[in-house]
Amino acid sequence: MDVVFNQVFAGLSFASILLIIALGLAIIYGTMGVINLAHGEFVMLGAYATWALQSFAGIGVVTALPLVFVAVAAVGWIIEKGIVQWLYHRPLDTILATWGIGIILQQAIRMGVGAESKFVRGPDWLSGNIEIGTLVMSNYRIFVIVFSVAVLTGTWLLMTRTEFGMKLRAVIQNRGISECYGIEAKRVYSVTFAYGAGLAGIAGALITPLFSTIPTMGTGLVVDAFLVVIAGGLGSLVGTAAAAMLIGEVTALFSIVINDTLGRIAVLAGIILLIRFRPRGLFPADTRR
Amino acid sequence: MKRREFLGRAGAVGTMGLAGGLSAPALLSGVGRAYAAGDDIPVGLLFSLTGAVAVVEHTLHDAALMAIEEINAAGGIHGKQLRPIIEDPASDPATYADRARRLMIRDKCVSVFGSYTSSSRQAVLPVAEQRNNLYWYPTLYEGRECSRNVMYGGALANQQQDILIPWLVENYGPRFYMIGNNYVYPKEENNYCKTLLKDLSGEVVHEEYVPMGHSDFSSVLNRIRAEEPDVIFSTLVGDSDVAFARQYHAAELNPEKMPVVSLTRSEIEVKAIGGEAAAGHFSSAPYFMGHESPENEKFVEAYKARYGADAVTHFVNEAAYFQVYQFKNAMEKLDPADVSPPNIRDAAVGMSMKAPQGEILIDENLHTHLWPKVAQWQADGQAKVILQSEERVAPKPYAAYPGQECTGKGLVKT
Amino acid sequence: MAQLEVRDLHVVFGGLRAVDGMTFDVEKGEILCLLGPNGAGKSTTLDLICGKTQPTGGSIRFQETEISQMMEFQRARLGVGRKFQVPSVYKELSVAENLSVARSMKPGIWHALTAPAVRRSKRMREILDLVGLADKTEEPAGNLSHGETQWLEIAMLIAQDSRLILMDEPTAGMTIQETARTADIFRSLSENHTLIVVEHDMSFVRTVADRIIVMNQGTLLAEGSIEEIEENEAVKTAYLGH
Amino acid sequence: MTNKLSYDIIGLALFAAVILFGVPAFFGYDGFELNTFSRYLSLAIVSMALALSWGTAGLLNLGQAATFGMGSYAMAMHLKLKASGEGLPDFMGWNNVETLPALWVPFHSLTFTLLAGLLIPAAVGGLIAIFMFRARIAGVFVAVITLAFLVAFQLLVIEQQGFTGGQNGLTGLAQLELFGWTVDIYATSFYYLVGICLMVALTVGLYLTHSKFGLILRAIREDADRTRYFGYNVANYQTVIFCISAGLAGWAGMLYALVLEFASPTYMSVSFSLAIVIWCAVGGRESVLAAAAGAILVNLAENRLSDVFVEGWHMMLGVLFLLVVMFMPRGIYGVIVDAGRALRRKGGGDAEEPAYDASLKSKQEG
Repeated sequence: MDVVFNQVFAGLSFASILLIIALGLAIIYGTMGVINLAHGEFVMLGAYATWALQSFAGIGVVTALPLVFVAVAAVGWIIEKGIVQWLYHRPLDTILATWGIGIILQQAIRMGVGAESKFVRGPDWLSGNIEIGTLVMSNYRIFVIVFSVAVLTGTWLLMTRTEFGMKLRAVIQNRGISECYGIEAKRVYSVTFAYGAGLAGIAGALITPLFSTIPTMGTGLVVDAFLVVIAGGLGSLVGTAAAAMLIGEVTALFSIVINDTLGRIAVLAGIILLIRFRPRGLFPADTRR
Repeated sequence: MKRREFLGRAGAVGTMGLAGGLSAPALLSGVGRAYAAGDDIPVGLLFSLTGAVAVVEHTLHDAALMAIEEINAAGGIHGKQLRPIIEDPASDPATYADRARRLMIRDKCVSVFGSYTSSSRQAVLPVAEQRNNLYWYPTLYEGRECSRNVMYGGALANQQQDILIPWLVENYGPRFYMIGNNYVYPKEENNYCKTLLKDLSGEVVHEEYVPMGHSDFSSVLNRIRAEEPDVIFSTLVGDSDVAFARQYHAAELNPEKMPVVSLTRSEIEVKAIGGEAAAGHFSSAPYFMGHESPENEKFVEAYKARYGADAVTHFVNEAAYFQVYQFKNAMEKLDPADVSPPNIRDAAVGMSMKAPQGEILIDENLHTHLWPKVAQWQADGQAKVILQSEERVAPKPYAAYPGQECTGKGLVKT
Repeated sequence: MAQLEVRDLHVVFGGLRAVDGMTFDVEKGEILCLLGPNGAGKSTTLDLICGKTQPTGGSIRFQETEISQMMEFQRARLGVGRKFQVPSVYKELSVAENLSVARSMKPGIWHALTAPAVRRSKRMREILDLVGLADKTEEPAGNLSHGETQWLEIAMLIAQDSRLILMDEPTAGMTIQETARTADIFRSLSENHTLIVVEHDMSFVRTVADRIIVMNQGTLLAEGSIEEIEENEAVKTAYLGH
Repeated sequence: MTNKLSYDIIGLALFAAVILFGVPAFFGYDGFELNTFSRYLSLAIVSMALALSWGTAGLLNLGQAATFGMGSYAMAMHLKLKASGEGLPDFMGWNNVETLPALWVPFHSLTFTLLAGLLIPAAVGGLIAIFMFRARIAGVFVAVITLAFLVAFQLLVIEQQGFTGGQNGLTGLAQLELFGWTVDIYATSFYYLVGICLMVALTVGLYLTHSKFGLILRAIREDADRTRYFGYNVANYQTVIFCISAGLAGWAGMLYALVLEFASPTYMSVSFSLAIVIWCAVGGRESVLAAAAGAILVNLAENRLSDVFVEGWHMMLGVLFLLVVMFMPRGIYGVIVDAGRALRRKGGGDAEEPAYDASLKSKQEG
């Protein structure tokens, strides 16, 4: 029974990481319909940015977060301006183009920084665990969970309470009409893409102390994050959060009932079925695209 | 069809590999030439310089190349220089097969040195056997193979575990938790460990395999907490091992109570893990960088001089290094007119030499007699050897399977 | 027996009763025009008949077969053809290819696997002559002018040879001459085909309609000949806003 | 149309001449070079198979590698059984499998194997297709579902070591015996075997694209709903092309396993699957000939350039691919078609053929 509680926590921890990655992806996909296969590489860039800040400037992971966000968002902005914006009318081709971007980013890191795993220290003040009976929770993981909820809330506020959010939703509803009202859809798209990339960067910064920092670290995560987005429903933040939770917990629980691999296969199969029978996801947003 | 003959470390230079291409003096074309009938001796280097296993294989490449250049600097073999032909199989089995063909068929190499993973060796094997060439494989592996075309330089299960397991049971206890990546090496090592544990009345409290590259070990650590084993017996490789070690450390589990004992963790993984997180855990291997011997001192010094002060040597690149010397010794025994892969193989059998780990010997089954050691990792990223086998241990590729033996005539079933 | 019998047809979209109890018959060879203000449910009625939308209640019988639960392609095979409001030809395909797709007497895969992409038949020639596209057969439809695109679409309907053709504003964007020519074609079509047409252009309706149904808020408001409708008080109130 | 058909026939003839006569002569019938080339030819088959579903029907199948892998495993299973004689394949013993799994038994038969390598992938492709297309899943969702299927399938193959050899795949295979002829993969005859397989596949592909079936698929690619109102059962059409494409991929996989003498789960990796997409896109997805040529060209370039630009090669591939997607969405084929048209316009003026520029705007998913 103890294992079950610990697994629930592990699932929550995995879900929180998935959530931050998926949020950026969900916003990009929900707004522009772009399947961004380079998203995993944005996560990777975030991790490397954190590593660079720590090893060359002595900045800790938590302090680095805003800097990493800005840095990766800038990369995202450039990529949107230079490449992605020309492909909005060809959604299938964005899959291919962003895959190409992913290869290039990975290779750039490999050639510039090296292929070997980099070491990033977690913050000292978050080391250690909280123990409640047999339940052991790592402080750092708790921090990641809290932080992901904060990011979710922040994004929600941004979407619903700010002028930018209003414009964004207007563009999602109907690009043509929004432009008639003087909203520059192109600008909104660029900012949104950059914001999504920035969130991926933050995710990368948060996971480096836990995982190994290597050029391919994002590739595996992006498939999972994608399934989260699609399972959650287009452009629905609540859906994305719920799907991340669901997938995180189901993966964690399956992994004790069967094993990690079969658990993952079962989750993948479940999501395929979900897409088949609820193509608009768990919580479809009330938008007609 | 210009070919890069002599690459140096182009791959590691980090900038465009263009430098490698330009530094290639186009020597003679190898097509249509008999083995080593020319002015030099073509040998293939088949280590991934790019892709997932490049981090490890590049160090093997470096060590092998260093040995080749040392030999050339000392005048070559029978006055002929070794000509390394470098191919990059990019960590992909299909590319290994393709590049191995280039080396063995097109370039007519007398031997090819290469690769780290089992799957890449398997990919090279068909062409090595079909062309009766010789593949020098420096990595520890799962055994149960008895090819006459592969020279195995790494440790086998019996060479890694025979002294290790009794010592662990005695010092830490009999309850083992087995964790490994999901492929043949971990399964075979665990099979062998289980036969040893049976005699020592140890038990396996849990055995599990995670996919290659798996990096979230929360569930595993939860189970470890619940089971409270005496020893965590790890055959995780590469990035999975790094992630596991980090998360073990972050979870504040105690290496004094539940040490992770790894068959695969070397200096190179510890460098990525960070010394602090690796400290207190154990590895079992025939070689560690900190091993004290004159040969090793020389090896480490030369390696650092060549590849930088923070470069590390480890139990696989040590083998990649000494295998080139084994090749040289065998070649020297042969009349230059008789050079052919099978003759090199036959000349190498029974030959002994002083390697950095100690004096080693090539068995007639083409595996190597080695010096098993157990070491504990220190916070500075180095291993301290705390247990060393008193005698050289013979390789038994079928140790876990009574009734089968690999001999000089191939596999014999008794 | 009427060719098409619609009985008490309903569809609800998220609380909105888009079509609310429509009942009408269409006789073979008839041209029926559907009129009504925007949002009256005219296009939705066509959608329900051709299968684009599934009804929430009621029945649709075409040639004595209940079709309201069938898939679109099954209805099409029975002889229900549809032309949409937005011109929908295949822009990437040539004119001849468009017609070949439309000519779907044998829509099965086996036939498709054994037939060439375009078979130049006499009938095809006739249709192309009729709509004046005979010299543009190899042209991709995307390169046609707006008017030509409309003609191509009508040609495709003729090629499809459906017994019942549902049309949504076929003359939208046409010049007066083109509209007149369309009216002629419709007249000639009605010899072998039944047409239901949603149209706003009253002069066009006057020329072609055998019968008119006026819809309002999803229900049938009035039904009859053009004269009867023009006299109808309820129509005047609802439609003309008096 | 007839014009297009005659161009394609000329193209096929040229292609056949180059592959069957030009290449062997150029390499002086050298066994090693032809062996390398036969690898490209088998990859050309899987690339042209993708062009059928992606280029013709607009269904981007990112799981093409899964069906390719199935074919390669089918062939490898037969050869592994042959190599094991009366006993069990060695890796089964390592995984404590005691009796030959039922799944393996029929692969003793060569006839069964050859059929299975074609039909099992086709059936699996068909099942996925029915599953997706009955629910009218289209556009990016097809890509995502097939990608997820690929990931799950590869995980399963690696996980089930006792049946599949796991990470290492199936190695230590026997040589194929085809009607008493022992296949030597370094022989010129083997090269011709693969070359002829490619030509047959291309002929099938060209036949399909020029039939009414191909026309209906292009109509579906452009507007699936409209096509339904003409009475075509769109889901069936999509399913059939998915089946054919998967079957051809399986056939290519069988040849590939022969050429490399092992089957590996890396044949089913995401990166391999996307590599197939790259070849197809570079050559030109609209034409099966161009897609096949794309596979050969990219692989040839990789072979020649990757050891000159060790690290840079991947970067170059990424950049090349990005440029193709952005500026040459119709691939090399598109460039040739446009150039040909420009030339004719300059020369004749009357034979003007309008541009298909809008042609690749895929429909946005609703």
